[in-house]
Amino acid sequence: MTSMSLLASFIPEIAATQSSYFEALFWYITLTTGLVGLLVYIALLYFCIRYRRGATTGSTPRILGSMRLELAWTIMPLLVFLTYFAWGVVVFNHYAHPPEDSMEVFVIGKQWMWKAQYPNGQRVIIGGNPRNMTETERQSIGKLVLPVNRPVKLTITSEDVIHDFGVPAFRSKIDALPGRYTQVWYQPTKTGEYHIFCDQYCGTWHSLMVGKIKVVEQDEFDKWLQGLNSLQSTDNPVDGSLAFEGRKLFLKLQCIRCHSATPTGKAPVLEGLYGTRVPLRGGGAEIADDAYIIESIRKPRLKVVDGWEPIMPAYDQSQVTAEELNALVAYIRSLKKGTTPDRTEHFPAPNGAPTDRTQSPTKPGGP
Amino acid sequence: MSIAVPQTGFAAAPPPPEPEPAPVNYLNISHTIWSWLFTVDHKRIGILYLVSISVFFVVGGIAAGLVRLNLLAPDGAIMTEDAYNRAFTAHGVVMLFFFLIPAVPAVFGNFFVPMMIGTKDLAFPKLNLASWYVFMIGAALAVWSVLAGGIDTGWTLYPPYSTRASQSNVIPGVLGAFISGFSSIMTGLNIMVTIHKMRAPGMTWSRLPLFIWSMYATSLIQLLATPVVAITLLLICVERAWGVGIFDPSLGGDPVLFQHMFWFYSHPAVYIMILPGMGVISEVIPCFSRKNIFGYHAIAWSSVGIAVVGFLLWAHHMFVAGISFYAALLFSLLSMLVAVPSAIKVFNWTATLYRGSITFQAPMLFSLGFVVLFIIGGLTGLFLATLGTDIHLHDTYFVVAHFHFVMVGGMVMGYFAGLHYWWPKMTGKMYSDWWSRIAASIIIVGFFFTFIPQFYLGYHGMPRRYPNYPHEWQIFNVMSTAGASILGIGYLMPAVYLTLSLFFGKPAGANPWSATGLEWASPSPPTVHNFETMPVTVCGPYEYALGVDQMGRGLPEPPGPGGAEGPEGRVGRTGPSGPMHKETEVVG
Amino acid sequence: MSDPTSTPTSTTSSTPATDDPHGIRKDVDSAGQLAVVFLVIVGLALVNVFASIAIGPTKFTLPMQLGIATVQAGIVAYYFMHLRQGDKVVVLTALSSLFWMGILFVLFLSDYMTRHLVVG
Amino acid sequence: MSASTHSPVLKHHFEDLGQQHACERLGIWMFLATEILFFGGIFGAYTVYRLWYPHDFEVASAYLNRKIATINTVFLITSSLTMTLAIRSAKLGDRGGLFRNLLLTAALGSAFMVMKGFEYAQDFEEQYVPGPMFQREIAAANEEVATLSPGEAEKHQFNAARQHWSQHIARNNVGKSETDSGYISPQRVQLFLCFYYIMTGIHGIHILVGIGCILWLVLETKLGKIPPENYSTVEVVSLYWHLVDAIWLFLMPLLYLAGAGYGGHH
Repeated sequence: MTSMSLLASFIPEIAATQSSYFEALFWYITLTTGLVGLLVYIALLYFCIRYRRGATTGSTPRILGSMRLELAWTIMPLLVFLTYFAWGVVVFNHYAHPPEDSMEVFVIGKQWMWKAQYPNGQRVIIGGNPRNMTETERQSIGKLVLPVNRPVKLTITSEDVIHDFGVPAFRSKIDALPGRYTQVWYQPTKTGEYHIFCDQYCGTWHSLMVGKIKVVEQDEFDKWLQGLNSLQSTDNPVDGSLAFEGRKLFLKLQCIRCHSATPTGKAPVLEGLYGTRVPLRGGGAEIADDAYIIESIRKPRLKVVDGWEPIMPAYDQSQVTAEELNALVAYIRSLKKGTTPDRTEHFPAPNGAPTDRTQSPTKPGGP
Repeated sequence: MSIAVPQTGFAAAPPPPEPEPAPVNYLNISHTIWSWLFTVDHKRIGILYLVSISVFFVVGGIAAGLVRLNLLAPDGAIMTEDAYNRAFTAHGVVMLFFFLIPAVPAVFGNFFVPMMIGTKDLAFPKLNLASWYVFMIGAALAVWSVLAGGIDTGWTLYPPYSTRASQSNVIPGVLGAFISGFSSIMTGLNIMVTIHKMRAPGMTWSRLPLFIWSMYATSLIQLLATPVVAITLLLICVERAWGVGIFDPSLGGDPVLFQHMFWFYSHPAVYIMILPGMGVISEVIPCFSRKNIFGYHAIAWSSVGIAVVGFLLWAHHMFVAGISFYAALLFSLLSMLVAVPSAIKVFNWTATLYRGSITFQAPMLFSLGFVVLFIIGGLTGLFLATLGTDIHLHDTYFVVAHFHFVMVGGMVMGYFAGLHYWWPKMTGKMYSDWWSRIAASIIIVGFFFTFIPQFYLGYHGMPRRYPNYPHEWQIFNVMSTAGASILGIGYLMPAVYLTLSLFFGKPAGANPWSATGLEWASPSPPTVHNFETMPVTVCGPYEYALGVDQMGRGLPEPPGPGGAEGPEGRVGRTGPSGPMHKETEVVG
Repeated sequence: MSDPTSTPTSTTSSTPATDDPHGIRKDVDSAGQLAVVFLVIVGLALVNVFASIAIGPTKFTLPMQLGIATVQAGIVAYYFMHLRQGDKVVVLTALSSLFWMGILFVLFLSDYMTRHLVVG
Repeated sequence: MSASTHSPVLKHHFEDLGQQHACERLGIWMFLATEILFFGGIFGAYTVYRLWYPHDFEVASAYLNRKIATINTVFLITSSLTMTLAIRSAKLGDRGGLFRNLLLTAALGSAFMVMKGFEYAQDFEEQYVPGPMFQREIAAANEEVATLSPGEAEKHQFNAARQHWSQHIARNNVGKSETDSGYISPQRVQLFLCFYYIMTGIHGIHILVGIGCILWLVLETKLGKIPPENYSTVEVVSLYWHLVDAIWLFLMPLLYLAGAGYGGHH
């Protein structure tokens, strides 16, 4: 066994683009620090043997120090450390920027499982302790299946305490925070199964909040998706898909009353909105991506589209849960020209929906 | 720099005659239990602390043993997940708050700071006693909460888990840590004032022993960081007790704010734990290599530098916790700075050995162990301060191994070095040279076996605080546990031979190591007021080459390779008959 | 931090005067001065209250309020707390506590003020 | 040892009184430094949220009793003056003056606490306390205006049991959503109240401790244990007292004056 292959067997599986970025930096630091450490060890060992009491007259010189040496071993390490920092920033920056064309998966952590939702509405429960799951949750325990060589962006939040979604093979880790959305992305480079761990201590079954990522070829991935939910290629997404759930919500929450198909409505048309650049009131513009749409539902009047009145009410956790939010986003993403439902459809208002405001004569608008 | 040493006067000052052990010393002046419980003598209070933290070291050690045993099997060898969570929390809380933080400052700081700067006592003796009682109250509360059901939040107490989800005794445990924090503040305040205002004549700042410098830096952190965690822990209690709080996202709060406030203390706190150890090493290495310390000012100011810079980089514990991208950049950059002063210290210690006359009694072995292990602990810290690598290594066993190399490999080694170095002074008795060397060697070996495998596990992604783990990692966990058992045996040995030395040990003599510090000028064990006459300092702390102590008196025989009383003791002696008038040599 | 050149205190302790053995009476406050200081602080306090009510919540209100409070605290520290008589180390202690509080604020805000910036 | 050390006040381990006084002064100042960082922690937390929710915090502050706070400010500053005069008397060996000034200081401090007591009592009466009390009250008020339009809400006569603050918040929020500039989030008002009670509570405890120390000084004075050489004992307590005063000088604007100018509530 050559030293190279020995080293190779020592390195954990490299299954994503980030992994190689990490390894390069990791080994750069390991070798430089290892070299310095080794030199100091050699010096220590040599001094301890060469200058042991038995081998000396015992009369030692009065050496107080050396400014030149002090400067040397102050400045040189600092410069080396700064190279770590600089390289670290490059890698960190790579981690921080998901490509535009990333496939999106929503992940919600709760004690003690991960709930993943695919754009087509398929849900997977990852890991967790069956003992504290509902029957339906137990039914849908599975793996997070991802296509190989395609960037995937995970939007992560938590329902209770802080968790952390960690995938060693992808050298990736991000906290799942209650009440906030964090993002992480990878591009798997290799098919296979990889560990998912919860890396932030979250209670009794913290160590069971684990699962597997299964990276497969693209076509196998598509087959797998359809295996559970058939995706028809019509404009209106059908039953079961996340987008369809979103459509039902869109009507149920009466978003349609303002966001109608006609530009004369009280609010912007949402057809084909996703991914476009929307001009903002008071200057500036924003790409209508998931983050923006989520924000516009939670805090509608933060970034109002230019030319429209800020009249849309905010929807908080009690009115639209994190999961429903994902459904709405999926629906808006799927909205193509002429697919906005007819606004005469009527749905009962949900509990908590601010219907009273919409009926108030003095204040126009509302949902 | 050269120290103004009056070249006359040494020849005139023969090595002091070995003083008779004083008939009355701080130990035998009275034997009643009350004379200990109500003492205001800094030496007795140091002993009180020594006894207390030894107990907590055992408690925390037992918890650690349970944790390691449970990890023998991938699904938990001996206990349930709940029990495991309580065990590692107990280990963390007890070891950090009730062993590592008080270990050196409260024991050797209390005992030796006044003696090393040549004064009768700390500035506020009553406050000093109060600090011990406060410490014991806090400790009692925390240990009680650990035993009566336990705490399962981990020592980091992150909300909302600690405030809403956890079903365990969070509040008493937190209050215990909160209360003991005040004892830490009192000790730090006492030591700082003493160093500033009560130094003996001639004891200028540049003549202070480096242990004093490190205690000064430590006290600085204790004073300025501890109160912040105090208020933070208070807020956790309020939030948990009344469900109204300021970290709870469902109340509009931000859980990450807790992490900021917590690490503002808890990162500097790791320097509270390591700086005193560095101070001890800076005393021991010159003594056992019979050399002036290399780069006195560099080591002294690097201590202060660590204390100050240590406040600026807490958020490197939070790179993946949802802080802003730019804050992460800033904190990573600042984290790089703190590695420099630590490196300076290591280089200077190593350089001190150059052309020395080195012997390897237990204090020296522990000190060399400190340097060897601390190098690894320090360098692996760089992986965690670097953004790109921390993302993967954060909260894995890599972190666990890293801080155990610093805390245990560094601080505990330094603690044992100090214990073996000063034990003769504190008790007047000499322990078994042979057994102490064996113990030191066993501890170093056991330590490597315990924590090197954890680097591998962490690099492969094994998360912290996991009682269940994938089977492919079992072999490394077994190795680690095996090492831990060796380590455990190593730690038990000093307990035995040190205790035995109290009854059967030979009288140590005032200056068994032929050391230069003022603390060795008084008999062993010291008299009640430390010094009969106020000692006058005439030179710097480490004039081993000249063979004079800080009062300009010649040094007695240094212990030879055969130990403190071996026949080879004469080989390579420094001291009055050695070369007295040496030119300062320049290297580098 | 500490000043390595400063000499030990025991050599610089106050030299006894005949009538005032411990140099205690040499820096007694003048009652008149204290009264003036007192009036200034109370005045500032009232100014703070009424100015705040008059101005109402604008973006200048908070800085003004804290500015006045800081001046008040400064006066308290300098005259009432005898910072003007305190030795170097005492002043250093007072300043360093503020400096460390500054660290806490600045680095807290380094996160909170930049969280919502778009990552470039 | 200098000749000036044969004083009963000198503790055995000090060289001379100069050293003893220097140690005591430096010691208390270092303690004050820790106090500053102790309050600094919660001030920092307050700053974060104040910057996040400026409007809600200002409104919430407007419902506090600014009159009592102002009076209390004057009390505390005056007590600082008397405390300083006490040191002066101590240094001059004027036992009567020392006694009077200390007593006066303790009295002013107690007056502060009494007023604070009234203030807390009033807040409780008005249900202005974070937790279930607060939530029940605001829920009831919202209930009343739930079905009204802003116009109607303006004219709506609230049930007499409703508190002024809940009426104001409920009326204000009619027809508004969370992200409206004018919207007042009860949740954040509650957050402000947490800070209000924790900060004033901790400060109040400090005042009580201070009063205790001063009363102890009063006793010592009566027993004649505070000769001029021992003035530093008085100074130590006074430094603590002044710091507690100085902290109040910041609590005042942060908690009570934040909402000044909304007026009308008190």
